[in-house]
Amino acid sequence: MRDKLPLALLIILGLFGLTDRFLPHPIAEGFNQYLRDTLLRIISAFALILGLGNLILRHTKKIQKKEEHWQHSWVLLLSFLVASIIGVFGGVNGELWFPTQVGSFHFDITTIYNKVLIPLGATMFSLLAFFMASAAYRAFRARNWLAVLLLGSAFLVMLGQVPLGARIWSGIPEISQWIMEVPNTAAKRGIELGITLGILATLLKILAGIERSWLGSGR
Amino acid sequence: MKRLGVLLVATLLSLGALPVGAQEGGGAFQNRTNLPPPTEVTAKDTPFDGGSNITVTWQPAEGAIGYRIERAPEGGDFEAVEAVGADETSFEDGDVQNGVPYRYRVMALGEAGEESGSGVIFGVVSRPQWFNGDLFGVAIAVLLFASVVVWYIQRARRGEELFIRRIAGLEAVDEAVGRATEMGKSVLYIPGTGQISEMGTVASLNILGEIAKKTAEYGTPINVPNRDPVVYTVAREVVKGAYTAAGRPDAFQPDSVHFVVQNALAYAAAVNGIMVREKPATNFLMGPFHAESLILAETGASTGAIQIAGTDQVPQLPFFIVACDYTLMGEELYAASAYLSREPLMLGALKGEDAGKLVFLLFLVVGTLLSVLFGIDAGWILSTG
Amino acid sequence: MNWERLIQIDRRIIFLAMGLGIIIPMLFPMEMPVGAQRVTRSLFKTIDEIDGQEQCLMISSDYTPQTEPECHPMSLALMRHAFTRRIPVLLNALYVEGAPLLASGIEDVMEEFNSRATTHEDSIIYGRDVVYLGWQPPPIVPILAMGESIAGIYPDDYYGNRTDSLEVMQRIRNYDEVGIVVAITGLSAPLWYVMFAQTKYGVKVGAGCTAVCAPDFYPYCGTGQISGMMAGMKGAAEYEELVEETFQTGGRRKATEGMVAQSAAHLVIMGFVILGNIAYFASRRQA
Amino acid sequence: MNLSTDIWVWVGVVLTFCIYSFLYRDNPLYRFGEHLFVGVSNAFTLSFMIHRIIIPVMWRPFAQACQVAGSDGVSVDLFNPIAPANFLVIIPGLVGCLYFTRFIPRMTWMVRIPIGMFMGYYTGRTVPAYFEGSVFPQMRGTLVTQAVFDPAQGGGVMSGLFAVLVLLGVIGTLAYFYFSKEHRGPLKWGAQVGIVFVMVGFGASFGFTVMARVSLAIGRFIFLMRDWLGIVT
Repeated sequence: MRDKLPLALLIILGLFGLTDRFLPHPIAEGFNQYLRDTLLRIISAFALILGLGNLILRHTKKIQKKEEHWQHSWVLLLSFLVASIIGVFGGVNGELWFPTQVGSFHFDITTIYNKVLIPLGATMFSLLAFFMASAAYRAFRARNWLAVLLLGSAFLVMLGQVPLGARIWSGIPEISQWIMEVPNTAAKRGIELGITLGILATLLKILAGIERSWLGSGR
Repeated sequence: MKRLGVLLVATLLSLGALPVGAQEGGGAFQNRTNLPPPTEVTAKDTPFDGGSNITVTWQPAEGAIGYRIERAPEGGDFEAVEAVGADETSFEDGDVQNGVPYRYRVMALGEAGEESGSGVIFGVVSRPQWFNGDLFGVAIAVLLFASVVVWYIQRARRGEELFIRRIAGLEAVDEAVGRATEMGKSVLYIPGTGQISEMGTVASLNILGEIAKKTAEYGTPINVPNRDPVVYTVAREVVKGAYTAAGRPDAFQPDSVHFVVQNALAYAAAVNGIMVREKPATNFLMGPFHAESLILAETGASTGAIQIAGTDQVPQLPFFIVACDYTLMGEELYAASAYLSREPLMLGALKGEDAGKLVFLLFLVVGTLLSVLFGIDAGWILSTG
Repeated sequence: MNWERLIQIDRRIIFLAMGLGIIIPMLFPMEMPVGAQRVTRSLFKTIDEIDGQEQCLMISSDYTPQTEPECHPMSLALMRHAFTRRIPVLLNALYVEGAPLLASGIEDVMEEFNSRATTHEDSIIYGRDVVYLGWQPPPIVPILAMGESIAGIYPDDYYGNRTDSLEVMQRIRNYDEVGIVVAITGLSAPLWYVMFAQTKYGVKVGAGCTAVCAPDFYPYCGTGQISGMMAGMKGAAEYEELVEETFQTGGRRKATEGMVAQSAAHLVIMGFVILGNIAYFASRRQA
Repeated sequence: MNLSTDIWVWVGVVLTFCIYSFLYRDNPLYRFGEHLFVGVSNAFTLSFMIHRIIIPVMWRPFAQACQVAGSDGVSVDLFNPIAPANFLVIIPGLVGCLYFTRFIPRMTWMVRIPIGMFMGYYTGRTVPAYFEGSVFPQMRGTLVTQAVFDPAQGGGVMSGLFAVLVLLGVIGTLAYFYFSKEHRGPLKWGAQVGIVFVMVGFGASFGFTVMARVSLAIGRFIFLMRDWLGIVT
C-alpha cells in the first residue's frame, strides 16, 4: 500500500501525460486541462506553503541559536513578512484594502517587484559579465589538444564579434559565423538526440518501478 | 504520395475520425461577368483536431483579387465568413458547431467589384477526432524506442552481464565525497533550477539518491538547497530514503534539504552565500540550469571546492565545462544513476538507450544514402503535420 | 619572474579590468566603424524600399529595461531611417514593462529631427509621421487583430488620442498598408509575427533581437520568412552605421558607442586569456 | 551631474552596490542584499500564488458553490469539477494537504501521493514532446539531401559539404555517448570526431555569449550613471 498506491497514481497520471499530445478530442483535452490547470496547480501551491514554512523555520532556528550571521536572518524574515502583508492584503496592484500608497508614493507589490526585485536580479545577472572573464582566464589554457580546440574557437568567435576582428582579417566574422552554424549545430544535435533517449529511459524506469528513489523511505 | 499513405493509415487507425466527405454539387452560382469562379472547391472536417473546424480549399480563379468564403446552416442563408487574398487557396473555418451540417461556397472577387461563385458544397459536418494522426510517426517512434529499452531491461532481468564503459565524471564521485569527508566539510548538492516537470530534475533526484547513500556511509553532512517547492518535497524524501537504505536513518538531518526561493537569480544569490560562507569541499550541480549556471559554478570554483556538474540544458554546457572539474553532458546525466547504483535493471535501460542511438545512427546513414544516391526523401517519415 | 603568481592571479584584478573596460568608454563616448553583415543590410534595404505614400513601417517592441542596451538603439535607428525617407512609423509595445521606454525613444528622435527642421513639412509631426499605439495584452491578440483593423484593436493610442482620428491612420487600416513589421525583442516576438501575421496576412517581418536570441532567427532569415535582422548590440550598431552612411542624420549612435565598451570588454578577456597561456607555458618551462 | 530624487532609484542603487560588492568578497552588504532578495522574492511568489491560484482556482468555485447550495439547494451541477461553482475543488486541496502528513509519524508515506501524481503526469508529458519537438526536426535537418548540392534549390558544393560535416558531427557525437563499449577501434575514431565537434562548438558558444553578458553589465552601468547620477545621457 505504502509503495503501491503512489506508484499506481504515478502510472495512471503518467499515461494521461503521455497520451495528452495525441488526443485532440475536447473530452481528452478538457480533462488534461483540468489536471494541469486545477489539480496539479493547486497541489503545487501547497508545496510552496510547505517550502516557505521550511524556510521560515530554518531562519527562526538560526536566530534562536545565534548561528553565524544570524542577524541577516532577521532581514530575510522581516522583508518577507512586510512584503507578504503588502502583497496578500494589498493585492497584486494595490487594489485591496491594505494601503499601498502615501501621497504619490506607491509601494504595492508590483512596484516592489519592479523597483526592488528587478534591480537585484539584473545586477545578479550582470555578474556574469565578470564571471565570464575570470572563468575564461582560468580555463582557457592550452593544456591538451581538446583545450586548444575549446580555447581556439572561443577566441576566434570573440574576435569575430567585435569590429577589430574584421579589421585584422575580413574573413574572421564569417569563420566565427560558420563555427556557430556547422560544428556547434552538429554537437548540439548529437547531444539532444542522446538526451531524448535518456528521458525516455528514465520515464520507463520510473513507470516500471525500477527507479524508486523518489519513493524515499516512507517511514 | 508516401505521405498520403501514412495519413491514410493514421486516419483508419483513429477510429471515428473519418472525415465527412463532401463533393461539389449544385449548379454553379450565377456568373454575371467574365470572372471565372474558383474551381475544385472542397469543404471537409479538418482532420486530427479537436473539432469545431472545417477546412475549405479551392483552385485559384484567373483574375481574382481575393476570395470570400461563405457559409450557411442547413436551410439558412449564406453569410460571409472570411475574405482572403488572391494567393490563398485554403481557409480553416474555426467558428462552426460540431455535428451540425453546413453548406459552403467560395466567391472569387474581381477588380471591379464583380463576384463569381463556386458551386455549393452540401452537408459538411465538423467532428472532433480522438487521435492526432499528424503525430502518428511520433507515437510509433515512442513505442519503438520504448520497446527497445524494455527488451534490454528484460535481458538484464534474466541476469545477463552488461558492460558499461567508464564515465570520468562519475568515477570522480567517490573521490569527491571522500575528499569532503577527509576535510571534515560538507557536500553541497544543487538539484538544478528546474521544476519537477523537467526530466533533468528527475534524473538529478535519482543521482541525489545515490550520492546521499555515499554521504550517509561516510558520515559526511550533505546540504541540498532547492529552488522549486515541489522538487524540495521530493528531494527530502529521496535523501531520507537514501539514509535509511544505507542503514543510517538516525544520521539524516531534516534541515539538510531545504527550500530557498523560486526566483532563479535570488536562488543563485543565496547559494553563492552558502558556497562562500560554509565552503563545502564538494559541489554537485546536477539537473536543468539556465543563465545562473555560470554564477554558481564560478563562485564554487573560487572557493576551491571540487565541482562535478551535469545538465541536459545544452546551452549551459560550455559554462560548466569551463568552470567545473568534471561535467556530465546531456545523456550522461541520465545515465548517472544507473552507473552509480550498478543495479542490473537500470544498466539494462542504459543498454536500451545505446541501442536507440544505433537506430538513430542507422537512420541518418541510410536516409542520407537513399536521398543522395536515389533521390528518395527519407525525411517524410519525420514530418509532424 | 614568478609565473606561478600570474597563473593564480587574484580574480578581482580581472573584475576591475572588466569594469573599467566597460565604464570608461561609456564616460567618453566614441564611435568606431563596424561593417554591416548581410542580414542587417537586407533589413535596411527592405525598409528603404517602402513607398511612404502607400505603406508604413511598424516597430513592435517587447524589450524591458534589462535588454535596453541591446534593443533600444535599434528602435531609434529604425525611426531615424524612416523619418528621413518620409515613411510613416507605427509603434506598439507587446508588454507593459517596455512601453514607457519606447515612448521616451520616440520623443527623443522627434526632438532630434524637429530641432533641425525649418518648415512644417520638414518636421516630424505626431499623427502624421508617427503614431504610438501603446500596449494591448496579451501579445497574440493585437498581432492577429491588426490583420483586420489596427484602429480596431488599438482604439486609443498611447497618449489617449482616438487612433482613427489621427491623420496617417486614415490611409493605414491593417497589415496591407504595413511595409514591414520589425519586432524588436529579447524573446521570440518575430516568430509570433511570422507564425500568426505572416502566414495569414502575408506581411513582411523583420527582427531585432538580443545576441542570445539571434541563433534562433538565422534559419528564418535563410528562408526569407524574416526579411532581415539586427542581431544584438552589434546588429544595432551596423544599422546605425548604414543609416548614417546613407543619410547623415547626425543622431546619437548609442549602439555604436556601446560597441566600444563591448570591444574593450572582449579585448580584456582575450588579453587575459593570452596572458594566462604565456604564464602557463613559461611556468612549465621553468619547472 | 543631475542626481536622481526618486526614492526608488536610490533603493535600486543601494541594492545594485550590495550585489556588486560580492565581486570584492562576501561582506555584510552582500548578505543584506541576498537575504532581502530571498525574502521579498518569496513574498512576491506567495502573493501571486494566493491571488492567482488559491483564490480564483480553489476558493472562488468553492465559495460560489456554497452560495448556490444555500439559495437553491445542493444539485448535481455543483459536483462538476470544471464548473465555475463546484464543491470538488476541495479534492485537489485535500491532496495538497497530504504534503503535511510528513509531520504525522504514522502517515508520512502519504507524502508520496501528491509527489507521485506530479511526477507521473509531467514525466509522461515530456517524452512525446521531445520526440516531436527535438528528435524529428533535428534528424530531418541532419539528413543530407540532393537539394543541398543543387544550386537551383539554394544549395551548392559548399553548403553540401557543410551538410555532410554536420552529419559527421552528429554521428560522431552519438558515438561519443555510446556507453556499451570501450572507445576502441572505429568507435574510438567516431568518438574522437564527436568530441572535436563538441569542443569547437562549446568554445564558440562561450565566445558568442560574451557580448550578451557584457550588455547586461552595460545596462546596470547605464542605470547608475544615467538614472541615478545623471552624468551620461
